[in-house]
Amino acid sequence: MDLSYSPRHEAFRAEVRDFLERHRAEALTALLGVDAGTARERALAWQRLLIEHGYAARTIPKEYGGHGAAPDLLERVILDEEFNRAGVSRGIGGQGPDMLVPTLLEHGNEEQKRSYIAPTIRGEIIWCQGYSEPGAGSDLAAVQTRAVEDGDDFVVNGQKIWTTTAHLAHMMFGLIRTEPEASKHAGLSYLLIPMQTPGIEVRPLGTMTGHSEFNEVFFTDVRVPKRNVVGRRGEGWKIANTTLKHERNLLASSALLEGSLLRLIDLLERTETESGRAIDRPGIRDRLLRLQARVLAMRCHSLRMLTCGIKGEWPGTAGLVTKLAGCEISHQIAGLAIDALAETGILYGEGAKAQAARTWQAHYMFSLGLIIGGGTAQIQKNIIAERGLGLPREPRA
Amino acid sequence: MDLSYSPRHEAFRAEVRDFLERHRAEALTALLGVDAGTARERALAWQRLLIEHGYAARTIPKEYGGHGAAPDLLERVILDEEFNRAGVSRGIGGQGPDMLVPTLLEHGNEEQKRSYIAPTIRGEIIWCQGYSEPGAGSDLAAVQTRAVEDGDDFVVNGQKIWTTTAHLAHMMFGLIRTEPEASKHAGLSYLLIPMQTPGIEVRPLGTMTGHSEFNEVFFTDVRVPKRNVVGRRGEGWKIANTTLKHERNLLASSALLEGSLLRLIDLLERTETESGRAIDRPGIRDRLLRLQARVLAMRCHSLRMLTCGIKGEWPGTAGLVTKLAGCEISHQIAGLAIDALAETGILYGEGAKAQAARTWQAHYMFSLGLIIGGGTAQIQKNIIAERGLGLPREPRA
Amino acid sequence: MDFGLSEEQRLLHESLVRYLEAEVPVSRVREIAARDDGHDPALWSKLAEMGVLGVLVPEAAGGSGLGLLDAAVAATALGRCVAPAAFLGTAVMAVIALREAGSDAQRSEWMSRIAAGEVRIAVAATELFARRAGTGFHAESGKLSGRSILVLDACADAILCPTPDGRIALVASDAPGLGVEPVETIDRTRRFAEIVAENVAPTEWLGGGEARPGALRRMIDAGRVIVAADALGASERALEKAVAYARERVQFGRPIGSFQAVKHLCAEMAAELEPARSLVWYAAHAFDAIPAEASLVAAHAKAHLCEIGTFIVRTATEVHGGIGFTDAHDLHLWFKRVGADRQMLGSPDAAREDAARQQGWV
Amino acid sequence: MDFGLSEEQRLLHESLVRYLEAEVPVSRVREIAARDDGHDPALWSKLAEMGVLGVLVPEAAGGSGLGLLDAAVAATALGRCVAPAAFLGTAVMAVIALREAGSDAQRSEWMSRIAAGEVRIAVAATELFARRAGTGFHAESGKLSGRSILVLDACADAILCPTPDGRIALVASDAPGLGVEPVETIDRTRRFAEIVAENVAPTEWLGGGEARPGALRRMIDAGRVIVAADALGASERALEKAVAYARERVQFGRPIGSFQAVKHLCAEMAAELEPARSLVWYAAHAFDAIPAEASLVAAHAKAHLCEIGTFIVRTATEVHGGIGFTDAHDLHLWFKRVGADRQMLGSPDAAREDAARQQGWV
Repeated sequence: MDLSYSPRHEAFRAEVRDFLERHRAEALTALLGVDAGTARERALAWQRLLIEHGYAARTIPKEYGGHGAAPDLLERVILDEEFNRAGVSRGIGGQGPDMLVPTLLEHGNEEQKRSYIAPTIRGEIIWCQGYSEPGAGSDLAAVQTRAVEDGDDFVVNGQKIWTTTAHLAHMMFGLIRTEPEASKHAGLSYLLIPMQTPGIEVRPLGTMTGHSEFNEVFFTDVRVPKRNVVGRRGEGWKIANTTLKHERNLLASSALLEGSLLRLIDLLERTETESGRAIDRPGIRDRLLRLQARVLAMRCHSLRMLTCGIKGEWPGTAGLVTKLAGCEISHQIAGLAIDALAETGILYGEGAKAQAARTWQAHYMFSLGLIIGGGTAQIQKNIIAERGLGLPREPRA
Repeated sequence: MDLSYSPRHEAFRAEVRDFLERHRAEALTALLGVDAGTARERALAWQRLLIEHGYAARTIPKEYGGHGAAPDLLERVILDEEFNRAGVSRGIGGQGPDMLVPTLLEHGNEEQKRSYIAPTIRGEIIWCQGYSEPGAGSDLAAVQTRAVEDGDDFVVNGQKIWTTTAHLAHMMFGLIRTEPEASKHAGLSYLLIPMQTPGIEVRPLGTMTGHSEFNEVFFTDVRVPKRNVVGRRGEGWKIANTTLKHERNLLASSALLEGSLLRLIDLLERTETESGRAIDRPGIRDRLLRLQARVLAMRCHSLRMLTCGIKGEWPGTAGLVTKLAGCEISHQIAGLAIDALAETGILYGEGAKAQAARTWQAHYMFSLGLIIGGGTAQIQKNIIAERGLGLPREPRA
Repeated sequence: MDFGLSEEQRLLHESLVRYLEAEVPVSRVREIAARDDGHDPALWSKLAEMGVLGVLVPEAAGGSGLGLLDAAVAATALGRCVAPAAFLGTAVMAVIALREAGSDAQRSEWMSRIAAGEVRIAVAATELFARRAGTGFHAESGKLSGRSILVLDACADAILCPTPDGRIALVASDAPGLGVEPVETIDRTRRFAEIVAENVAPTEWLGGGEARPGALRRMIDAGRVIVAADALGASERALEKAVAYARERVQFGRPIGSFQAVKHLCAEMAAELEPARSLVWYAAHAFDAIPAEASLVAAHAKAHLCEIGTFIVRTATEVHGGIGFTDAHDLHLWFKRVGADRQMLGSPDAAREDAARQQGWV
Repeated sequence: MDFGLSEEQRLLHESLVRYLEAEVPVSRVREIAARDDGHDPALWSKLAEMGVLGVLVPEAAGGSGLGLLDAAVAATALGRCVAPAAFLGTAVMAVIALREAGSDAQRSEWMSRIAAGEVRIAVAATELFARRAGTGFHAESGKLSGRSILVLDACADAILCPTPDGRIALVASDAPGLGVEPVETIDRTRRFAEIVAENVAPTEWLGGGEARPGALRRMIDAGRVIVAADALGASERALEKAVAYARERVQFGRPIGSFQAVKHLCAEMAAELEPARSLVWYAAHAFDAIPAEASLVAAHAKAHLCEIGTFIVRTATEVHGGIGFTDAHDLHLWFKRVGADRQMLGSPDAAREDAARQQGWV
């Protein structure tokens, strides 16, 4: 265990601080998804600057447009700390940079890596994920969207759901049934699909939050070149699981938990009635303390997992629990904030007065969505028990 | 909803009070199991007196030695209240009066009813339950103890476990495989076995509490008359489930929960350090309040279930949840008491100083045993989901 | 003598649910909820006609003269059907306040109007639980001033405004000096507002404006039981929906309800729900029949039902998987109904603290 | 720079576990636990020889000169094997107290004896968390009087007795005026006692008897991390036993571990355990390297590990079904080990209240 900062790291911190100071003007403050909207040009410029300095895509090889640095735990911590302290965006994240890029690095062919990685980390290609279908949720391998061969192309028909950013995306990485004769799991391929192809229709999907964070995507005779298969045909299930591994960690980032906890503490210290601050209420404070311990544990756990990743060690069961534990904590943090706001915790209007409650209610609902999405809590428990603890699979019906 | 006391009930209460006053001298104070030990003669006398007045075996038909009264919710509540207030024993309970007798009333033939019910409710025949085996726990229908026909007898070989009071019992009601050709569930019979029969060996079974609350019972060529089968041969599974239904309610009595809660409150109000009483500690108090609501709910629920029973109404899912909910609450009550005692909560010696902790630690462990015994929490959930909510059974492996 | 619902109470529940399911299905609930006032005159008239609005009103004043358990049965049905009806404020809290603090004339006039469905009354009770700086009411020379930041069952004809010392004003919504600003919450099936009063002349000071803290206590106890009953009904329906979905949704070649993971979630919901149902019945009965226990049991019922209700609507959503998170699927209406119940008339924490105070533990 | 155990730490854990499993299996643990003093000289010597007792003792005094993370690694191994060894009091709390408050001579003398396994030291710290009427120590003219009702790692040669104002006495167990009465607890793998001192002359007043509240704080922080590590080891083994049993036990024609009900219980245990393990490592590291966070993290680690440990040993017992409740099956030794850890050096409630105080929340 060594969390001390060597002179090299102190120098790196100074360099980062200096950078943030010098670029205060062009720095973006919001954490950016791909949907930067009207500020897109500014976001792309900021992202280019970050990559150039190695503050984004730091460990992506140079030949694919990254900074090519060796993985280093403390550098990552320093970047998190300094950017958070300055309130400055870490750049463009999301399904392209965080999920597709690692998958391509592991399974893509050279042409695919060269074509897609650089523009993706620069934010120029926006990706969406085409996995779930109405009939293929927990049972993801049951996808029915199918591709039929026609010359050098596949012709795709079917429907995907829960497709974040599909309305903005240039490309989809999807799980498509290309081998109808093969068994359920062996019949799928991992296909890269240009979203501008004729026959693709994107419809926003409203959720309980009142917003449309997701879409449905419909395919009618959509032609996709066969060279857009990642890995081999029929290997889609294995490759999709690589992506899902990255998604599970993404969905339960301990940095996000820490941020939520700090906002929660701030709320509890500020929310006041005549009988005192919310944090003075014994039941509320005890719940806060329990959550504080859990968030602290998740922060430590994330450092441990990052270390494993950097050293190339298989973390075993410990590597499989992040999503289950983290999403639950996130939901509970929001639930406590709402309780602390008491009667006013239910406000959900647009006005400034409702802002705290609205933010926490949205968080409360969306975090429940995250408990379900990316593999429900029940699926996570199956994975932990079977892949982690080696418990036997259920006999097939 | 009518919980008011009619003049008839007020008269009944006065009569009970008068009885308790008059019989103060011979009244027993502890709640009696069958193992009244050296005080056995006194206990039997007290039980006869209670039956005579209809304060025990109140609703058992007269022809089988009971009081023959119609079921009445408030009479039962009055008896509970007045006996509790006087600190006087309700008489002899346990597996004979509380589980076998209702089973015989439902499934026994006239001869069995006449032979067994009266001496059982009088405490003269002590019973033990022979269901579980080392290989048949959750999967109770997997019992292997088998009976082979020989003339008018069965010859029994095998082993039972978790047999409370087997060392004291005159009789066992057991689940025995009598039809080796039949399917798993159809091969069992419900057999009444005299414990003095040669070939029966009883060994005490030590548990984590440090005591031996249970036994193992071994059968070697034990001869049991065929007329001792209750119901028909091969109906054992159905009949045993009748008994289990009674056991599930017995294991999670709300009166016991209420008693535990009162002792817990007393403890929290009395346990004091320089920084205040245990009940002044916010985390402790909040847990107490949550448990108080749960115990109150279980008390109400038990009144509701009693009413259903008296009216002969099928309570649906509501009738299946008592054991699951009640045993968990009981365990949590003990856990809170131990936490309130803080460092001294771990004492488990014989001295007076350790008494509070010892009692609660034993309660803590034994209640975990009850969560497991009589159908684990997982089996209870299967029952609630399948029999109560109508969810489909798992496909057989 | 028995513990449970009477035949009449079962019929009331059944007929109310039958009416609501037929005439106010979720599609209609959504329409009504989308209106500014969230009010449906037809539904309201029907509730009057069925005796629901006058359930607590004496027969002499045109009501049914029934007890809080009957009101709780109605509330369970309304919660079950996420009905957009301001039952709590008008038919329960206002009636109890009138009964406990009103003059004979006030009782007779207002109660008969309530039973007839001619008036809706909101309640500005939030400041009784958590008074924030600059909120709460005070009276001066018979005029009311102050502010309440979350009025229940708003969009009404009048608002019941208690002062902290226990005086109760009934203020017309259009009274000069009164500002009413609707606020949106997660639960669109009910209406809330923020109000500001500056020297407003109330329509009535109940009982001539004498301080009646005991009447407020009764009003809150009754309100808490009814909120608990609403959460009970909503939770019960959410569980049923989860069970139905689990039986029908197929994954891995079989209904998801045949997997223990899902099955046991459903069992856990049921194991929480049924004893809690018994508690609600008892709390309602105690309000009328066992005064010594009424306040404590009401606080516990409120806290406990909202805790287990939160667990149930969350778990029911999990059983539904992604579809339960969509707007198109209706489940979230129940999720939000319970979410609002949880915070109304004292959050679970506040209700438990109240229970502790009543027992001398703080 | 990395987060995790070094190769040396893994080896320490591995070799300690290998030794304990081979030489002190549960049958042997039961024998030692049945003795009056619960002490095994051979085990103790081996721990000295392996450098475990001197893990925190400077090399100059014959120790290994390592940090609290190394001690925590050892404690995890000891908890894992429910080892009957008074590691906490002697090798951790006494050493930290000596390091923080002892004179040079005291440090060198006592630490070398500790590292060599020549002395065992109990700790009378209960009164620092919950002082009951008539308990606690005070000093007068260099003599110690008072009472402590739950001394940790008793049956030792000497007892460390702090006064509330922060003076620390080291008292020989056979000192005139000292009464030591062993007390039985649920956990027979460790020893506890009640002691009464009347004008006892301590063997040492650490640092000449100056008040050193900071030293006590450090001693408690270290103790809490070590108790958390013990609970981690015990929980980890309980989970492994549950998993092994679930793979092997057949009911309904298949291993119970193939049923989701059992499988998910195991997954829930693992999901609680692994992040908690990371927390213990961090808390131990922070004790040596991040002083600003050490006390808060120690309190959280103690409370959290004992909460999740309680959940795990209870759930592991459930997975075992009836057999886990028997004495003959060993699982309850782990159940009770965690049960004792939970209450030592501040129950989870007390540790959380401490965490609240440190952050200015109470």
